[in-house]
Amino acid sequence: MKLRVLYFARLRERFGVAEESLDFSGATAADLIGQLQARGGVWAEELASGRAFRVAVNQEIVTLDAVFPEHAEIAIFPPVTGG
Amino acid sequence: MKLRVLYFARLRERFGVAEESLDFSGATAADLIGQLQARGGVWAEELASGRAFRVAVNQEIVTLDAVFPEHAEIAIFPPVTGG
Amino acid sequence: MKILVQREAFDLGAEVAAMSQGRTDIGAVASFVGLARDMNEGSGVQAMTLEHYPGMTEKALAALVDEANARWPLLDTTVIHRIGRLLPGDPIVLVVVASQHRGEAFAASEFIMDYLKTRAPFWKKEETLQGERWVEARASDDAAAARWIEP
Amino acid sequence: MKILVQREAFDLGAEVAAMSQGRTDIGAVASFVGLARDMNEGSGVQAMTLEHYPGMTEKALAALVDEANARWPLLDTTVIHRIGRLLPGDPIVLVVVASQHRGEAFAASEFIMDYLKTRAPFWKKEETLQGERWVEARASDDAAAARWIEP
Repeated sequence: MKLRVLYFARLRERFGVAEESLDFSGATAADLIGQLQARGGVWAEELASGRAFRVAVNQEIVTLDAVFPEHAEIAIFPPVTGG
Repeated sequence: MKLRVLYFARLRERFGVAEESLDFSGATAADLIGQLQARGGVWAEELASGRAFRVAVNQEIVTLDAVFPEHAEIAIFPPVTGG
Repeated sequence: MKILVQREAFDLGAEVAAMSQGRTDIGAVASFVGLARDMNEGSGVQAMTLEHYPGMTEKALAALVDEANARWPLLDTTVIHRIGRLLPGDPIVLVVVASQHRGEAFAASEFIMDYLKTRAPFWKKEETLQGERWVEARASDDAAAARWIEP
Repeated sequence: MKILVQREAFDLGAEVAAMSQGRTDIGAVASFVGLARDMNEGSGVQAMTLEHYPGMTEKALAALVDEANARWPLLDTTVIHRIGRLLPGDPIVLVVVASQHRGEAFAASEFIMDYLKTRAPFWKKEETLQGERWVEARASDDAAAARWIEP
């Protein structure tokens, strides 16, 4: 399926992309993270297991076992630091 | 010794006096309360053991065993209800 | 530290602005405003009158703030308590606490209010349809203050 | 409930006045203002820029307030969070909670701030003499939020 993926803050800067559309054949957030890690470089580095990042599906933070619905808006970002 | 005694709020109204000067031959707050209770009527009623009231000496709340210094300003009042 | 006992209303925004004006070290300002309600103990309140013990009041409020400063690293504190006749909706008391981090500001403002409720010599008399009545001290206020007693 | 994400400054006094205007059932209004400090992690901060996730931010803030309402009997809540570039001393975030009694207002305002710090999609980038840096999430914020998890 097609996914729209947004990146914010430090991850947006490191990846050099704020938003992309990608083909995704997996099912879960963990599958997407694996697909992005396979790009190597900063992708492998920032999304390595043990690194702190968050995944949101349709604007709600989820755990890595979350299954993506069709046409989902996915976002990947660092732990939040507002307030 | 001479004591200046102030009364506030419900006690001021019930005793019908805001301030008085009295001769005191005791030593502690408990002695003063005993002397006032001996007046009978509302004094005996409001200052009976088990009734909630506070005694302040020179503008600090004390316990009944507190010894009065010379020329002390004493105040007797109900539990506070501000804020 | 700023402590006032006054008949006039206070201005929350102005007090917080005065506290933080020109400073860049404050990260958190917690405020509390207590207001007169139209209802208490199940019956309507048309007005209330606040009596206090002049002289002791200011000392007691300063002692509360001193104790808060001893417990937490605070940058500034303001306490304003009104006296006299107030109507439902009127503000009664203001507490503002500034600190570097939010935990201290929250804790100290709640601490000051809890101690004020049990230690500062103010008394409320309410006007109701059934006549006037002195507000009785609440066990819940004693319990709230007791939470802060250190073991 | 009022939730705003905006570049402009907010007016604490006006927000509290708007909330209590014409009401006589509010007994307590607790407020919190978070400000940009000139110092963080031991080095000087000259400015900061707040980025957020438009769309999710408003939802996340509304969810925090909904959860506060489920936990405490609140009368009204306002949350305003600024975005964009801010200087030391500038206010960043405002939380105002009104309730009948003070305990709920204090608890809910602190709860909302603690959850906001860990759940609302804002990120701070600081400008220091050593260059720009993204603020790292704090373990102390996770710990503060964890206090509210019910057993």
